[in-house]
Amino acid sequence: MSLPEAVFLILSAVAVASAVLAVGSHQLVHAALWLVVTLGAVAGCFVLMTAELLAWVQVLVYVGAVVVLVVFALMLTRSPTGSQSAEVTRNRPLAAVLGLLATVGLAATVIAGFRHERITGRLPGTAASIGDALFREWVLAFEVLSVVLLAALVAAIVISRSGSENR
Amino acid sequence: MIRRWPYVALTAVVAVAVAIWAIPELDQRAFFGYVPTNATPTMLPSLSLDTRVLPDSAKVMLLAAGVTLLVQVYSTAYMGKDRRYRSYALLIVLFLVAMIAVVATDNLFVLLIGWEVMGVCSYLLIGHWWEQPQSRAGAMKALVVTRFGDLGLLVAIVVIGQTYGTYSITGAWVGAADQGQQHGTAIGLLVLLAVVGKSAQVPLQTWLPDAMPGPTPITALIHAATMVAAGVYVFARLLPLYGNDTTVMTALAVVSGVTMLLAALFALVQHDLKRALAWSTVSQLAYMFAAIAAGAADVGISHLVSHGAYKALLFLGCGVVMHAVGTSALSAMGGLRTTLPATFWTMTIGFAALAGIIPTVGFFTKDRVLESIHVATHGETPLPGGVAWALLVVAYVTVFVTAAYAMRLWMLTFLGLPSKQHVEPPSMTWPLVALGVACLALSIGEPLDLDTAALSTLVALAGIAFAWWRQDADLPGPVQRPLAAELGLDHPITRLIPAGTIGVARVADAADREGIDVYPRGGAVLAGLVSSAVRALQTGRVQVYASVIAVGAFVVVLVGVIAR
Amino acid sequence: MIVAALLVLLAATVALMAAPDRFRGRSAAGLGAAASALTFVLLALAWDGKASTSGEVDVAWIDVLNARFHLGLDGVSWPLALLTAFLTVLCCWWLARSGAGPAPSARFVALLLVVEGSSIGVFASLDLLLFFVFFELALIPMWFVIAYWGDPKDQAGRRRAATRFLLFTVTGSAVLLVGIVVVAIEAGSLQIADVQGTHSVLAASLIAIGLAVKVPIVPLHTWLPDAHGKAPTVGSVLLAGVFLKLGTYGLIRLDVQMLPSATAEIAPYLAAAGVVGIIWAGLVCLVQDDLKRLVAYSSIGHMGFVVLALATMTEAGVTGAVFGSVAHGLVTGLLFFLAGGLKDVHGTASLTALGRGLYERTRWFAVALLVAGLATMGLPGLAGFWGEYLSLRGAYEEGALDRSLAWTLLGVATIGIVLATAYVARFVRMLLQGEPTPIDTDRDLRARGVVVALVVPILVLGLWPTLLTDLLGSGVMGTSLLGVGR
Amino acid sequence: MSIPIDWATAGPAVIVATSALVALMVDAFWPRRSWFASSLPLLAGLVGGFVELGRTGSVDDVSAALTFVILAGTVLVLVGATVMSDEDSMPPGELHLLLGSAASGALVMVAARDLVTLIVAIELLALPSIALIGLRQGDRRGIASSWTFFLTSVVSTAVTLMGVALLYGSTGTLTYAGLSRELVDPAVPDAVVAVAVVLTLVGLLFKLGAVPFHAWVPDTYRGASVVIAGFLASVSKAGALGALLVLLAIGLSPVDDVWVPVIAVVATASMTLGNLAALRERDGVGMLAWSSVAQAGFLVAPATAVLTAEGLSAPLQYLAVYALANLVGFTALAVVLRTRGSTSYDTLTGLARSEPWLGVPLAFVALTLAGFPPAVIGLVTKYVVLRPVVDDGLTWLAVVMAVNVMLGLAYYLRLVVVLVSRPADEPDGITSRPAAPTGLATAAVAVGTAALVVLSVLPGLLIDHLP
Amino acid sequence: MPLLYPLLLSSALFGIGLYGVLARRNAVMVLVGVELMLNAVNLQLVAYDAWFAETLHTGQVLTLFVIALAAAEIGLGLAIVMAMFRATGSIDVDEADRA
Repeated sequence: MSLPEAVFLILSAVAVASAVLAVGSHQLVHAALWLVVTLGAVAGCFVLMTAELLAWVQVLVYVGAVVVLVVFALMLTRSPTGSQSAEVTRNRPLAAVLGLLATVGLAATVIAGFRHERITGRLPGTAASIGDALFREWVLAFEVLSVVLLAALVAAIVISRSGSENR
Repeated sequence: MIRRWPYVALTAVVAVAVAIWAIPELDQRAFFGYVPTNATPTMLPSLSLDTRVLPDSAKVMLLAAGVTLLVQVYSTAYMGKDRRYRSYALLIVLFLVAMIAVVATDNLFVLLIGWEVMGVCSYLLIGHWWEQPQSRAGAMKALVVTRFGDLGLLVAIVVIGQTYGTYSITGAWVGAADQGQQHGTAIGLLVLLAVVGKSAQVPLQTWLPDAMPGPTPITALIHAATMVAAGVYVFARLLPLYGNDTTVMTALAVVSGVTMLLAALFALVQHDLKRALAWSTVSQLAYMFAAIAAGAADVGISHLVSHGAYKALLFLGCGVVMHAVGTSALSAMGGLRTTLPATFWTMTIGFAALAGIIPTVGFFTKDRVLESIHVATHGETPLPGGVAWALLVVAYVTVFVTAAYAMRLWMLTFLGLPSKQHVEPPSMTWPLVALGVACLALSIGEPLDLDTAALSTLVALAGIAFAWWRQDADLPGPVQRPLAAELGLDHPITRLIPAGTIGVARVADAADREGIDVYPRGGAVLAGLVSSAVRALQTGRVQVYASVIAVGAFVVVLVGVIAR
Repeated sequence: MIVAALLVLLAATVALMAAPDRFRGRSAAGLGAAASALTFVLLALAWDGKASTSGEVDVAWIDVLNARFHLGLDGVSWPLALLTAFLTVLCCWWLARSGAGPAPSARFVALLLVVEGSSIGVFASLDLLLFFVFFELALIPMWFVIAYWGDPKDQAGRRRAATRFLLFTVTGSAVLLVGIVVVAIEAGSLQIADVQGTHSVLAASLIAIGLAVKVPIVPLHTWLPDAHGKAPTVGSVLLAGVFLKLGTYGLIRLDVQMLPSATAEIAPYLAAAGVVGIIWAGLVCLVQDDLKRLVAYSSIGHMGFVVLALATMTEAGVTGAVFGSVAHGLVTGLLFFLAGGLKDVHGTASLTALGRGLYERTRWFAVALLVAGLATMGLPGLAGFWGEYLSLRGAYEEGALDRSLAWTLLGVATIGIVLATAYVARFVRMLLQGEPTPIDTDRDLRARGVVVALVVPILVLGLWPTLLTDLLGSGVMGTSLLGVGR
Repeated sequence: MSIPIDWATAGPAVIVATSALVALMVDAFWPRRSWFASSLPLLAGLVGGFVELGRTGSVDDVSAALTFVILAGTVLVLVGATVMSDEDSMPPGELHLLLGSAASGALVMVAARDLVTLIVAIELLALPSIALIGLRQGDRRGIASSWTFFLTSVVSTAVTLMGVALLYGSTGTLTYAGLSRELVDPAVPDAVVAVAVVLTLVGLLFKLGAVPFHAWVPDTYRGASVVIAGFLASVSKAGALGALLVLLAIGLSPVDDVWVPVIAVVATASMTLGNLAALRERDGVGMLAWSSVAQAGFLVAPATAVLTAEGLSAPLQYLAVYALANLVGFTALAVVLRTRGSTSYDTLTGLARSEPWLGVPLAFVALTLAGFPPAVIGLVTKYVVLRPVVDDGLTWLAVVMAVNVMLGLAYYLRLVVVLVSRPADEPDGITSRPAAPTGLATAAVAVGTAALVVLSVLPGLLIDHLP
Repeated sequence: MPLLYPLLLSSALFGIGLYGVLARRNAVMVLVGVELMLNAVNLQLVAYDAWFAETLHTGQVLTLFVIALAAAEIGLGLAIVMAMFRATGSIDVDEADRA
């Protein structure tokens, strides 16, 4: 087992553990922070799989922006930061079964398909190479994405305003 | 009174027309020697107005027209005060027309139409007094039973049409003559079924006595001269299509033998004059069939004509008696000899003819029947010799019984002490006289076979003597009771079969209401349940929806993987 | 001519639909009768007497599907189309004259005209898709006829019966549509003449099952007695006289003529089902108390004869099927006019509730009922007989069936004739005869002309069957009817 | 039959998206808030889309036909949306931006020839839709519906993305052309491909509202503005169906053994369960919602035969009629809701008598969706979708469809009956609502109905001119 | 490095995320679950991309898009949550839906 592999396994363990805590913690703010850990660990995995640019984006967008948003949202909605008795819905047993099924099913699928393959990491995803691919091959998608972001922005504004004017 | 005469006139016109038409045909070629030449085959049904009147047809037509005219005259008195006289009289005319159609036509469908129209007319006439329960029941029974028999004729026409490619009777004859009698057994037995029903032979005999609640002139018309006789006539008419078939002839012989004796015995024990005469009719019809079975259809037709005359006379006379006494029960009669003299004398002739006493026409024609059966025992006809012998014996026994019951009825009706005074309307006695004369006149020129005549007269006299000896006493109990109950033969037809059918029908109805609907109802229930289930998921809880999506994704993945 | 006839009906329907509310009653019925009569005349003139298709119209409709607006009448469809127009005239006449039952309204008459037009369209269609469109067109109008103008005493019941009718027949026609699709794919065309001779047992079965609901063939019949029990008088007449014919006509045209070889394979099942229906319906009739339901079941029995006839696939049989359909339209139409008329007058059609002795109480009703009863039991000399006769004849010829089966069916079918006699005699005995028990709602038949107008053709066809059978001629099984003129 | 990988097909999408931006700008800088001022640019953009379509694509092209349907549907929605215009809080600029971008999302979905673009396009359709659903003012149900749609949508997107990822892992490409090339390679792992393909379809089936991805439909349609529900039922579905057809016909054509049974099962479940659930419905919008679940089944059933020419065109023809009928229906109900305050059957009773210009079109729409004459076009399209299914040998599915026609009629007829019945008494609240600008929407209803009537007489106008 | 490592990690994260989405009562926490699911997808895409080592970098490009879309989704989602909170005073999923 090489060093990258060992690091990857450690990061994986961290990611899974923190993910479980993120969805399971009764402390909402803790949960948000465990999410940061998970996302960070995944960013580490990206680095190990030569996707350097994505790792940075992951850290910037997720850890930097999304989680902050989440925490703000928690605060703005005055969500109880302490432990909450009815933290999960009645749907929980079904959710657990489905989560487990999803994991097992996907794992079985990938094991069936890719158990002999190895990643060699010959072609790193640097900013230059990704940008090249992006603007050579995926221009339409990229342009559409820009409209999506604008629309989402407006949508978010409209939605939040509609709630306020509802009173 | 006046408004009744138009119907008589109408009948008379028809009768005269028939006479003008039929009388010249009386002397034509013999009934069965005739070979027609022009037959045009058709596949699809075609009615044609073609007629083929042969001497025997002419006789039957004249009989029918004559009796109908007399009945119509008679009815002006008998039914004169009836509220529904008009429909009654018109139905009689329709009846006559139908009978003529049956007799004269050359087209099987016209024959069938006439045949069935007669059935319906008889149904309506039997049920003329539909306020009475027994009229309704008798009418319905007559209709259903005869229509059951009619199926035979219907299917026989199907078979004839298919076999010979024509619906012309003459055409079929030609076919049968050219190609031999094909499907003779099937056609013969089917026609036999039809005539057994129409002519009230065993085992479909029971409708006829139950038809007696109808007006008596109708009884005379239907049960003497027309409808029941039509059975004999049609069987004879179609004989060329199956006359050589041993099975058919044997079956016919068996039916006629059993019927003639049984019906005569039933007549012997009746306590009701009209019902006794009805059984007598059944018995006499069997004679005619016996003659046909013996291969002498013309003899059968002769007996038909003679029977038509004297039985019409007897029934009409019976009507006068009932008109006078108010009932047809023999116990209420007696001593009418003096109070109804004209009726007495004419009915005496009638009874004599029934019993076969010389010089009435009944004597001659019955003898010819006996003689023809005797001839058949020589084994030269399709009828097996043994069967012919048995039939001959039964026929002679029946002669005895017939004479006995004729004597008994005569005695019970007319002899004894006179009761109160009665009237005989002239329009009722006139037809009686006419028929009485006919009973004697028709015997003019009839041939006579001395051996048979001697034997039959002997047997008949023995029967008369027997009746005289018993007087009005019943037969010994063990014989009397089952015979009076008509051996329970009626039971299956009036009780078992209807009850069984109704029972099955109730089951079918219940199944139809509740059972067959299982699939739509079950489907509706299932649809309701599924609908509720689907809608029950719409709780408004988003995570349930998301779970449904997740579960659904699993399911469709499974479908995809399994399909792969 | 055919298009003109349909346009006349369309115009009259639109006029009636758009009519102001005060334009009602007799004038609406009169307009309907006039339009139908004009249609009748136009259809009658459309016939040029050839042994091929008359009055053909063939214009493009949907090119991609090869669906064309293709109409034409031949010896099979012409009499049925005429029957449809004729019965509708009588229905309107009845509405104007009978004076009992639901008051005729303009919309009601309009719906009747839609039913008429769509049925004529079905009979005249020579394109499968067009056939189907017309086949479906009248269903919803019929629903309204039953649900809105049906039995006035039982609103929930008539609604239920109407919905039942609709769902049953729609299921059937949906299956029929699948069958048509199969045929169209196999043969690559929607023109009946082009498709003819395709061998597809699947298609033949689907079409037969689909149409069996409409005919109806036991055990798919349970909608019919309910629908008739609750329908208004003229609704029943059209339902029995016209609607059921769509089913039998469809079986003749789409199965027997269009897919002969495939139909021959399913013919034994059809024939057996038909005969089961004859007996089943006859038995159920014996214990029915409601006169309208009784007549409805008797229809099922008659349709059983028709199905047996066409399933033999012989010339006689198919001729008999057409004859039986026409005769049934007249005879059962008459019966429903009378049974419905009684129900309109008395508010019930229960034999026991109507009481006895109608001979005395309402003579016209009684005599007309008697005549209709005689016709329905297949009395020779009346129209009903010939269908039954030809049906038996077809069965005797065997045709598509094997001998033992065919002859067994023949024998069993004849029992049905006895059963018919028995149930007719029963209702005559229960209703017409007996000690009269007058009730205060007694009122004699008003629209006597309608009855006479039906009895006359029943008699004429009964005594002159060649009037109809000659039309069918020898082309009934061949391709000549459909092939010529293309 | 060919589906060119053609950038030009994206042209209308670009034009519509741009015009949507202009609409927002106009609204922002116009002196007075004006509904018309901001709707005109979008309308112009849609018309421009038509022009662009006519310039580049021939009408035989599947994508072009879908584009046409989407554009036309959006125009109708735009006109119908005027019933909402008098609500002061309704921001017209935002509304038109969201509508335009959602429409362009649907257009891109159809034009997409790779899964990356498809995913982005799905989101472009979904995110504005979420906001549109939440736009309904003065009613908390709007925001709840929005949340429902949002959550189910992101879950299904995640599932689809997982499928896309697996597909990428199996083949190394995400363009349709590449997929169809790689999937025939025996080296691709079978099991992974099967799972991947099915998971990929989930997102599209979700947008179509097909069972078992339907749960959002009834709540969302009822919670959203009625016109927006119409948008979801027609334009959104058109995009999803188009994307599904193109994806199956080009990208996934080698693995039809996987998706044919899946589509068949989903179609069966959708038709049957949707119809059964609709049987109990007593509300106009709710009925149309459930019916759209059932119709999704009819839409995708012929897609089992999408590899044949007929299988590709039949859903389009069905879709065109279905979308038009649904838009007419929803628009009419929107007008009813504005004037009467409810779309329950009690409210609708007698509408065809009291307001025939709304009631009669609704009845005609119901018959069209049921596939019944006099709405012949509905029947013809039912025939059209049955054809490829039977041709493909899936007779059992055809019979299921046939039986479902009967189930459908059961509740469509109920609506018809409600519409033509005599009302028990005068419905309350007609006058209590403020007069709303319903003229344009009613006119749209009339035009749409007229189109349906014309098509019923001459179905060839539609059937012959779609691919 | 075996390709299976990231793939299995992805499977685990996907399942955990799904559980979070389906089970959490707090709407914000539901969104956390969504993020986990999308991250699981990203891991797979990146892993395949690295494995294929293709010049087009399809996997990484899509990952980039997914991150952007996730951000947009989360923004919109939080907006809905805020609106919901303002409308109902709660972000309890069960209560909000009954509104």
